[in-house]
Amino acid sequence: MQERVKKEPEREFRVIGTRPLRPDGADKVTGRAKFGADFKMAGQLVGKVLRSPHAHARIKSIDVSKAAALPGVKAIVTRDDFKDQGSEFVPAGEMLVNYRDVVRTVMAREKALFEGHPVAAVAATSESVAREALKLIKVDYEVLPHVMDPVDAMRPDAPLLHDDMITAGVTPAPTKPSNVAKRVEFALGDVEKGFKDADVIIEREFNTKPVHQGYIEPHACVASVSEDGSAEVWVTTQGHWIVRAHCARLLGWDISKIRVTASEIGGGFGGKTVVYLEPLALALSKKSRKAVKMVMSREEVFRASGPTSGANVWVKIGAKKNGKIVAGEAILKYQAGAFQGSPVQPGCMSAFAPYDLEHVKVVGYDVVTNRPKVAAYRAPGAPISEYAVESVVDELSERLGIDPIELRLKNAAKEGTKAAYGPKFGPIGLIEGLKAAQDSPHWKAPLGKNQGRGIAAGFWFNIGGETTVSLQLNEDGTLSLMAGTPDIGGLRASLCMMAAEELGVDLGKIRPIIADTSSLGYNFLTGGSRSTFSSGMATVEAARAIIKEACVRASKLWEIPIDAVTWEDGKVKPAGDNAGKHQPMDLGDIAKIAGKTGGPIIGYSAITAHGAAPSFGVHIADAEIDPETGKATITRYTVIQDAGRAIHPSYVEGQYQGGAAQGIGWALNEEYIYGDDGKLQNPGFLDYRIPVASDLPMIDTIIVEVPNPRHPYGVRGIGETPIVPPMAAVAAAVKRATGVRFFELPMSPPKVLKGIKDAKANGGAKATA
Amino acid sequence: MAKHHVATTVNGDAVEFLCETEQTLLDCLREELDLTGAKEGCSSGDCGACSVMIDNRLVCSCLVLGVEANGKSIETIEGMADGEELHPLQRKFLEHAALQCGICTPGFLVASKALLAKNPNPSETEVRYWLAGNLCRCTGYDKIVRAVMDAATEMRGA
Amino acid sequence: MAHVVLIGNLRQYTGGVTELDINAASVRQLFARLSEQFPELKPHLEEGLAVAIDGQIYQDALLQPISEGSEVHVLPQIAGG
Amino acid sequence: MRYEAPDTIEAAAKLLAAESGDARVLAGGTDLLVQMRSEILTPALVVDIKKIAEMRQVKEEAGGVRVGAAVTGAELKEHPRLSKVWPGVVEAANLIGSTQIQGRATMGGNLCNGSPAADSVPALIAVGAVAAIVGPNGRRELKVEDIMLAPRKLALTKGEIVASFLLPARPPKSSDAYLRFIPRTEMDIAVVGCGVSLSLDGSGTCTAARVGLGAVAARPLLVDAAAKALIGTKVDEAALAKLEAAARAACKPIDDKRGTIEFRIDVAGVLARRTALIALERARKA
Repeated sequence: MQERVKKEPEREFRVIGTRPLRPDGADKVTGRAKFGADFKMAGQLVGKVLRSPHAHARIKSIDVSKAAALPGVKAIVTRDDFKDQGSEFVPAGEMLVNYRDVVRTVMAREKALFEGHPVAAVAATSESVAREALKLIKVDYEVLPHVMDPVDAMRPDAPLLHDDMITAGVTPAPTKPSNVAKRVEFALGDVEKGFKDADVIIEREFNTKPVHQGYIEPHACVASVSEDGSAEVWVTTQGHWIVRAHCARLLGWDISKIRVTASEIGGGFGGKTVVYLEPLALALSKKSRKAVKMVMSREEVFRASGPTSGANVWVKIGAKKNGKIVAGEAILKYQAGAFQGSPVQPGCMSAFAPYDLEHVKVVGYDVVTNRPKVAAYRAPGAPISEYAVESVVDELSERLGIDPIELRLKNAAKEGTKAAYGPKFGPIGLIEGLKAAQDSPHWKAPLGKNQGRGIAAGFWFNIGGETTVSLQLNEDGTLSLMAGTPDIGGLRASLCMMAAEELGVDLGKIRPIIADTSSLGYNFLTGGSRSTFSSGMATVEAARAIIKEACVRASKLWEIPIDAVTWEDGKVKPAGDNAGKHQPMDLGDIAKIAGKTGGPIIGYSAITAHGAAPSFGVHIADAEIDPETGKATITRYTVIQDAGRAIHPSYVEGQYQGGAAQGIGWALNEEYIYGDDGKLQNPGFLDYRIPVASDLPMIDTIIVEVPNPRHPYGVRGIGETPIVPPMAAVAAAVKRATGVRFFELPMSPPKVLKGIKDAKANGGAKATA
Repeated sequence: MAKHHVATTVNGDAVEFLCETEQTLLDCLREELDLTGAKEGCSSGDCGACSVMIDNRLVCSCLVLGVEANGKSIETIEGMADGEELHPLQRKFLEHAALQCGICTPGFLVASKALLAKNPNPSETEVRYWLAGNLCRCTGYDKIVRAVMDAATEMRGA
Repeated sequence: MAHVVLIGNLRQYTGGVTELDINAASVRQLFARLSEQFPELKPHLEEGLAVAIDGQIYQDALLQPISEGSEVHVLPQIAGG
Repeated sequence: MRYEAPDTIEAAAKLLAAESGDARVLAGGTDLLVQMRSEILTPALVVDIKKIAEMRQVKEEAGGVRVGAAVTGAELKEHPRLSKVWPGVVEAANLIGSTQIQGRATMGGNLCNGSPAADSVPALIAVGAVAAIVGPNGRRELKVEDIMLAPRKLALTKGEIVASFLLPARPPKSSDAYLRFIPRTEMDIAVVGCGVSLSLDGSGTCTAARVGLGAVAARPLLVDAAAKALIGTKVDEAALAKLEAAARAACKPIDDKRGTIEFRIDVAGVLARRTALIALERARKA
């Protein structure tokens, strides 16, 4: 079922809101589309990475002499090939980056800090020679004790990853180093006072495991550095300008020397916003003076690319008997992996965002552990903290005997609500979403034996950022659109639709591409649910620039003042009869005269997009539990979310459904499993269990449309919010199906069965599995 | 040691290539024949992105040695469309927006075609179980399943 | 005058001050005034802080005007996946 | 690495026996290629046995059926008689991996890969399958339950190949079933697997039964006590309770990434009961 619920009467659109075929579609269904590993350069070498077998070890020495002597080996790089970077936080598109850590993530220096940490890279004439060479590299390790989980890592006696790490955000500053990189705190009002007024207080502790984005396409790139130092990189990434910035910094090259082309990208979800292979490939190419291709194996993707944090979360919520929440408090301990930078800050800021609260306090800790450095994953940080808060809200609704939707409606944030992270919300669609859930056939449907139904809300900020779009009017009146935010799931379709709507031309007349870093101005990456919002805004500006210029050319040709011409239904016309009789001209006519009236016509927009608006979602999940095995099956699922306005509803629905599926995996089966030796035991899709087609039901969607007043077409970001509610919604469904509440993810069969048995044993007492 | 000489048929065309014993059929299609439609998502048979047909049998080409292809008939995504005419499955995948990033799409299409050849009128459950070996991380499978069932209806002329 | 609220950890650099009124017509001016008043806050203002002017969040927007009587929150930047 | 594809089983056995380095049989390759890619195995010789006619056929023999060890799961499913008479064996073989894997994976490979969790093995054990083994010193026969000794360890000597499985004739009113537990609906390795085969007399009393369990010990098990719980009963509640207990008592599992000891023991009982009921239903209709 796909539905749409509109706040305002539908504006009349010709293209927006329809469901045309995507412009990049044909190549993707015929196998012609070129993804990261599909690109080939003449004479290219194969690059491979030697990785640490230890979770934590001092690297005493690296001897590459035997490998270098192997016929077919053309270049080897180690820590010695990358100059060290000082500890300094610099804005590099994606939040703040400390290049001291980036250079160490790409190639270990003093220590290997996680199993899979790169220690050397080889370029050779063939895969088999490269593999052979890796075996010949001798690394002398001094193995050190490791620590894997945030709570352990915070203990005073825990093994130290960085002996100079002094916790930031604590006054007075600690004198001793620890694994706690940062303490953050967000507070509104006075929680102590709030809790005093509460009739009911619920306090719970939750634990979640790291989960991987699970994109099906492994990281891959080809790099080629010519003798004059100019470099080409072909790579699968969410942000090729970010790849350029990082590579230039790590290699000490001018940005202008590096041209990065984004291939088609086979999924990212935040995981392709950082560099792993690219600087290595460039360094190997420079040394070997040949093109170097590097592709990660699936095992490398799991061992060495960033999942999102596992965490320990404590939540306390107080409410009146009537359901009004009077105070909320939480402590978040997020593991960052080997280097600081977990998403604990957005986790703190979003934890209570769906609610209108007077008194809130959230404290977060960014904790390093001997795991791969985390990378962004869809609404980074929010799914973990909101899972915990929503689970307590669900328990509150049971305790107070108030319907979970009613309880949320009583406390829901709306326009003007002071968000728990400070500022007031503009127009938002949470209440509309909750009401749509209440009215949905799913919410009213009867349940079968061993089935339970859960509901949860979710929030994400969404962002804008630096964006450039170029729209060229071709000689025949067709248009070429160049955008710079990689298209992960239908962006090119949405951009063309917005341009066609503005220009009154057929969609088929516009051919979009994702331009390389030398052909277009700077673009921040595809992330933060910004691409349709920001590149859309720039596309509209570029289209309007073309219209403006078209009017100028017509006025010149007709020899009438510019204000005597007007643009209507895709044509330039005389504004009125007094402007004289002139044949209206469409873009085709304008294109013909462009050269003779001043030259080519190009609409260009280079902006920092502002006005991004948050998107709230509400998910309903039905789970059926096999009481004898503890296995949960999701039997029905509905996603309700505010899109602002859906440009191409099919791809909005796709984001809702895909986020829900990832969340269901997170809730039920996905987890990193490490042995006591600090080695990952499930680095593959066999035992890292993402949902398969037969695990899921159809996922119904209801698109709520409360337009964002700051976007020409009312667009909000929508990509990230869908992964926020599922864990709590599924947990609530499991609770209602079994009578047992679980406080740990994933709710895998052994845990659920044990919970059910323990509950029976202690006469229905709550399990704390 | 010397490479193996392999003579096979790919999408109806006779082709020959040389490969090392270690090379999988997927490696050979992508590197020796430049047919990059089949993707490597895991190289362990868990994701289905490398799905191809060998003698009308659906397999993961990452779990077949290139040398095993000798004398066999192989069909890949590159051979699915009939000239300019997309296969109904390809069309339905586009109409239903059954792809987001598109990396898994060739594997899903090859596997779905094999399903409809065997079972022209599959139930939703049959589609889901047949395609359980093809991972998609973007779509939640909903639109893929709808596209396959819609294509089946069209192909049955119903 | 704009009413300025400092969110999260920022109070550590302001000797505990979280709310104050400042005369500033733009984000640049606001940051300049804040830096004069709280030198410890300066580096953080230079790298990666966002503002919300009457609820609307701005990142990298030094030239954004601030109108008389606006409520301005200074908060960490948001990125995303 | 050498690759050979002989067309007789004797030739294959000779090649394997003659290789001084690591020599591996390539059937479906769905385990071997994965282990080669991750460099768990680096064989000097790979012998592809799919060109050996004897190993690729399914043929009637003494009222039973002899299944070549290199027949794929998909082929087993398509065979007209197998699914009718040995539904448990076919459904077990068809649980090995995805549709794609079905096009390649074989019961011989599933057994000789030496995993205690192999799906087809408990089902073969349940129906009393006997493997024909060919080696440099000729042919011999081994009951399937006697072939795997421990993880990756088989009762085969160098050069020996499992050529085929004889599924022996069963009296009328006999059938079998196989169930496994996995966290998802597909694509996982069995956390517990159970095969049950039983025969009924005219009165519906169980006259013969065999129960095989997988993934609950270092090797797939034939559980006599579980069979005894059924024989001589009408497979009523009391018998099923005994069966559950016997199945659980036979488990010697480990804690690993796929399940806990406690969970495996619990679920072994649950599956034994559920599998027996399916086999019972089928035997009544047989």
